[in-house]
Amino acid sequence: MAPELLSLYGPMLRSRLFEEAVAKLWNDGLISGEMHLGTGEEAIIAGVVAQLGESDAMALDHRGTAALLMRGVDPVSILRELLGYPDGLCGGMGGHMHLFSKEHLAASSGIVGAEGPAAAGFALSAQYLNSGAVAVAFFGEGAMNQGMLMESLNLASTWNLPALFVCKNDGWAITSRSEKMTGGDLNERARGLGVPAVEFDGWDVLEVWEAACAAIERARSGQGPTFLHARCVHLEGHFLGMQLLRIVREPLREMPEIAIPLARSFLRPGGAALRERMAGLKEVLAAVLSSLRDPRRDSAYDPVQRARKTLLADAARLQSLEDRIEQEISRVLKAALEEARP
Amino acid sequence: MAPELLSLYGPMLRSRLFEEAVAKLWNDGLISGEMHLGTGEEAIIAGVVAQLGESDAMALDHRGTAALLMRGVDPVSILRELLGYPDGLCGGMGGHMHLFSKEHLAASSGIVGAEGPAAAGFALSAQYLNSGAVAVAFFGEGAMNQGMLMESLNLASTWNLPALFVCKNDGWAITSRSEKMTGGDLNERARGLGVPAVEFDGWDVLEVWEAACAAIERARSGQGPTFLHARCVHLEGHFLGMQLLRIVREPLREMPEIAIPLARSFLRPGGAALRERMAGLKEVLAAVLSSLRDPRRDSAYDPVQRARKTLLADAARLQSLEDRIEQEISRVLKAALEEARP
Amino acid sequence: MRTMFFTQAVDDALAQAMADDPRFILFGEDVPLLRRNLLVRFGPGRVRGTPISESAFLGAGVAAAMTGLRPVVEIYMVDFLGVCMDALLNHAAKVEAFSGGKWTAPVVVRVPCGGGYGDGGQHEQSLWGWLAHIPGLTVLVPSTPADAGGLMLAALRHDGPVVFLEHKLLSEMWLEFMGSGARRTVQFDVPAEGRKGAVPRRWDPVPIGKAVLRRTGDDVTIVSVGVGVHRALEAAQVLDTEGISAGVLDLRTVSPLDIVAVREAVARSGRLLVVDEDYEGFGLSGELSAVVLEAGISCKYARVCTKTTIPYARDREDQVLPNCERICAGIRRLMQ
Amino acid sequence: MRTMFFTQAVDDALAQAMADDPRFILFGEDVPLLRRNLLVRFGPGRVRGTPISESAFLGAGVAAAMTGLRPVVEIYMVDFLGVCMDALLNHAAKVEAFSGGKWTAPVVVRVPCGGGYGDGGQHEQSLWGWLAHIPGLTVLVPSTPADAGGLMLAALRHDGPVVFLEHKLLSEMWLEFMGSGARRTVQFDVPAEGRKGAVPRRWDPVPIGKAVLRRTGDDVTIVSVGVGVHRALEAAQVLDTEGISAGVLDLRTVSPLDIVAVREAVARSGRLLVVDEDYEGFGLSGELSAVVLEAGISCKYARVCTKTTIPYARDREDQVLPNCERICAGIRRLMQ
Ligand SMILES: Cc1ncc(C[n+]2csc(CCOP(=O)(O)OP(=O)(O)O)c2C)c(N)n1
Ligand SMILES: Cc1ncc(C[n+]2csc(CCOP(=O)(O)OP(=O)(O)O)c2C)c(N)n1
Ligand SMILES: [Mg+2]
Ligand SMILES: [Mg+2]
Repeated sequence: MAPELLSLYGPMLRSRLFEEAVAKLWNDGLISGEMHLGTGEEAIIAGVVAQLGESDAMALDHRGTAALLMRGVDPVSILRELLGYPDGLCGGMGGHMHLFSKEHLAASSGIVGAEGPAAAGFALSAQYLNSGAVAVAFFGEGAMNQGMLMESLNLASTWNLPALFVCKNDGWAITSRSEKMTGGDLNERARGLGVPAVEFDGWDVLEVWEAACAAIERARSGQGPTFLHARCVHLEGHFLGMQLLRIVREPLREMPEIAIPLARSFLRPGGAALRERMAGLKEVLAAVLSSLRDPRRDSAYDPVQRARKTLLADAARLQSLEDRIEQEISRVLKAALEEARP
Repeated sequence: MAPELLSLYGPMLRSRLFEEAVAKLWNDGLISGEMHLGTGEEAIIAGVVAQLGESDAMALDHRGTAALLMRGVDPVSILRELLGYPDGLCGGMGGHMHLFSKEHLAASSGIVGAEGPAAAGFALSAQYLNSGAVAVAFFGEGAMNQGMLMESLNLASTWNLPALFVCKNDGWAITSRSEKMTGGDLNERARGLGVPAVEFDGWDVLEVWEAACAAIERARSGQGPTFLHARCVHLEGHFLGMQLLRIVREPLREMPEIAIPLARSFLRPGGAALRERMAGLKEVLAAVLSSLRDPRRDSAYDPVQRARKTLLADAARLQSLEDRIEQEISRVLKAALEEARP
Repeated sequence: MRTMFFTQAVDDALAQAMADDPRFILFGEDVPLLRRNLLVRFGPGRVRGTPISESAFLGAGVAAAMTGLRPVVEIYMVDFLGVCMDALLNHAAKVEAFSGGKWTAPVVVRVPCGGGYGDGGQHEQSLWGWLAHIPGLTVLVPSTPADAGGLMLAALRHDGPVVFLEHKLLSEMWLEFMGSGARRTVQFDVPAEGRKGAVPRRWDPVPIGKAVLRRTGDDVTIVSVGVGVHRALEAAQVLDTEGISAGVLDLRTVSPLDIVAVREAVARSGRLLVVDEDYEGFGLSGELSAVVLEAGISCKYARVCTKTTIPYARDREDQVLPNCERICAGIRRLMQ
Repeated sequence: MRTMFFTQAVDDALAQAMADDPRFILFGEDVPLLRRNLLVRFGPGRVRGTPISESAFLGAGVAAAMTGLRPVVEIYMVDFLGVCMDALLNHAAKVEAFSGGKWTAPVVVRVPCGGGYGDGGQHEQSLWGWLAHIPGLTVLVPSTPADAGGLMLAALRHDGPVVFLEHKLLSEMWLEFMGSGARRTVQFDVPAEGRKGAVPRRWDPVPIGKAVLRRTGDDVTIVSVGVGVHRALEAAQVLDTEGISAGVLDLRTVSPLDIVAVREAVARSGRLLVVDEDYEGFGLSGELSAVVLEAGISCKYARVCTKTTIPYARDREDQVLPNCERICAGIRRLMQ
């Protein structure tokens, strides 16, 4: 039976606020390197992770923060890891894309598709040690074109492993529209690898919960892996500072920097005929335009806003939860920043 | 329109006799390393290769000899390559699994699945250079679990490449039954990668020809790749000297060598409970038994025998063709061996 | 003389070659957007996006190179070659040998490498020595915009597979993309001469396999590539004030090595210090010592390399990657 | 004392460990048939076949090792690691560092390597130096049955990823499988002491990172691994008749190197000859020279390695792989 919406809303909001704090620290230059937020996919993570227990394992991609938080990893230690402190989750050795918590059986990888083999291995341990546990892989739809992920679906199927392959389909792989780069249908692909597929809206946390519940039940009872295909929208685009989103958000500032060399190159002698050049230009513009048209700011696709709308029916309870979470996150932020770097 | 059966029988018989000569040389110790024959898959190769022209390219696996022969590569130079002579096809540098002929745009690889990327690249050249040419990949059903091959189907689909992916499904990958190692259905898998799939009997050369004709037509006219899925039986098993086949053929000589250590290990203290041990034993026996039951000696699955049966209707014509081919192969053998190693 | 940024120079040389010869095509993940200036000039037929399928499209690049095209294949980071090494190890590098010298695969693999901007150990490796271990691969690591453009042109004309490594710390483009993300709040230790510099009006190839002496010096020869060259120059200047005269040899090509230049310089100075951002063991630093010893040259030797997985924390990263202090300390020890 | 063949010894040590500890499991392509003697003793749960999906099952082995199992993953040949290097390069080798030392991946990758039986250049590589370049990987290359079993046991007990390389020319099993195919008509130059030898009644681990001096000698130190050790011993005997006294150091472990043993031996003899079946450049032979030079030991140095893609033709293969004559010639030059 599905839990109360509020109990799933809490972790989502908590993750959202946490990641917004991360974004701020990143923008302030306190966090280095790339930063891929999971804002927009919280419902997918929450709907699955809420059902995981002690011996269940997770293989995470470059957006692993939400899953770690929801699984119970100490938020201060995550933040201090991102800040590069020696007492961070990984002693400052891992960082954003390489977050590991042995205690929670959670491992990240910045290599697209590597979640597949990892989840298969975790599931093998569960199967062999007969723990009734499951392993979950979280990855994007772009990763479904990476051979090792496809291989892993097949391996999980032939070994009948207790694994969930959760595809968070936001339609984008950095600047590429995944539909242009993907032949056939991903559900059919999963089935062609021997893994049953279920597709659903990833912005509706209860829908996610239901789908995950059935898949976890299947896995725990020895019936093998499931491919969970969830649509979602990444509110912050691929990563922070992403040029395509900057153009959309600050066209006047960003456009000239791009447009001038583009125009110059377009006009440069030597090269293709005009038709070809126009086709190239169209491709660039299409990417910018589809970023513009992207439903990123439509709150219907924001899992946190969406759940909140329903929960407004009991505004008082909602308020008290939100207050509590906000306070927690600001405490976390303070704790992470306050103690001087050891 | 399909050609006369006799014109396809010729190349098949020629290849068969050539490979039988190779087997003899290998058994005599004149050819080193592993030796994977293509005996039993001649109809698949013939039905496709008969329709290839000058700018068409082939990506071959560890059984590339038949395709090279049928494509017109000098048989003496192939034999001298296998013998390791400096004037062999590749100067003695490549050998059985690494046969290359630039002139015929034919490249082999001993890496399972590597035919996929190779065919995609050849097809890209064809597409870009606008030659109307096609690229063909030949590989086994076991290779369909290798990530790079699956990736290549998807790439060919998204780039709409003029490629044929020809899967020669003999049901075996060395000592493993591929059905046990493969989840789902390969045709569905190909479709899930955006490539239409056609399945047919690979021992019937006319059936192969028809399927290939449609696929080649599709490719040449810019309609993209096709997955051709052909069932076949490898008459000599995985490679020459293969233990499973030796057991089947000479059980009295081979069984003791295997059975004694097996029994000893089965009885050894320490290890699994009897039930588990029995399950292990069953698995070993199943492999041996399914080798025994393998339809290898049923001539219905032998494409050469099969075509011959039909052709017997005009025995005189058949005889003269066979005589001619036999003479050619014995000339080839003589020429390859006669001139002293330079 | 024009001046250009590092990646701008590479793209400019590439554009020159593409304008001259229609066989050059370009593909990789996000290439249409990342190389949009080439896309709008040469069209979508020649500048293509790919799925996240490195094994398929790198392998396809090798095969396309065997059949008349001259592909430039982009891989996002050298670290990701792990998923598709087969295409380099067993195919690109071996076609020529396997075919008895009759067939080659003139593919250029263009790939960012290197650290110093806090992206963590799976995203900042160098791996040039690792690649150079494989016979049949040419491995280029330019350290200035002029060399970057010139070596790209040489790579494009080379009749075999070339891995062209672009250090992210030198690349205005990659550093913005993966490091700063347009933030003004972060700073990296970017070598100015590496980032931007004078380039010729029209590109000529910089010869493959030729090192260049960036600084003469009698007491010790520092040999390096990429960002390491600039760290070495910085160290040489510091040491100058201590009366130590250090020469800096920029290999530019890791494979094939300019053995003659290395031996000559070391024979003269009698001291060799290798600065290598790639991993220390079984790589470039060892190879250089072998090359010197094989010639019967006796010298004092030390190396400043990356010994472990690269830490994420910026301060520790700066200690693990070769830096000016470690180089100076190494040389002072050699001088004792 | 029992005597055993090389692979028999490895399997025997493995069986001992499996009987003692249920966490050891075994998988790879065709493993049920190839390790049938283990299958019928330990059952199909612990001895599993896999699809031809090296990336998936090697990666799975790494992850399973992180969650309580001790997997032994078999890859058919070291050459095929090209398709799945990511699992070693970016995962197995880095888990410990990334987790701040809190998590390790004790997986053993068991993989045949090496040439000398005419299987061609994509099937006879050694690549131990290539693997050793990656910090975090342990690389073992035994040269005798006793070491093979003992090192396998050490690998199984090691708390991190280990690549265990089994030279096909020493392996009775692989040589039959890939080389002779049960033919009596072919012969290979198989070192007798490597193929079969005395082994202990019960296996004890042979320590990782400890070389062993196979032969003492004053004039020159030959350092090698695997089949190279036997070639070196053969050469040492030949040289003996010429009055040259050559010692032979068998590294057994390529990474971590037994630096102390190497330095000690070379400091004494003043001459180092490396015999390495792996590729010459940017590998073991270079690393050994660096290790010696770093210690300030001056020596004469030469190497006999594989310089190019390995030819298929048996006679040319025997020239390209290190052989007795090349070693002798190298040493004679060093003695001048
Ligand atoms: C093997 C590999 N190739 C390329 C990359 C670079 N890269 C990082 S994220 C990404 C896009 C992933 O898209 P998707 O799987 O849809 O996940 P999303 O970012 O949309 O959540 C790419 C190409 C990588 N990290 N690893
Ligand atoms: C990447 C890789 N993994 C494993 C092997 C070893 N190997 C050679 S042939 C083969 C079986 C191939 O089976 P299939 O694709 O069905 O082709 P078949 O031999 O049946 O024609 C295997 C596993 C290899 N050559 N390359
Ligand atoms: Mg996506
Ligand atoms: Mg098969």
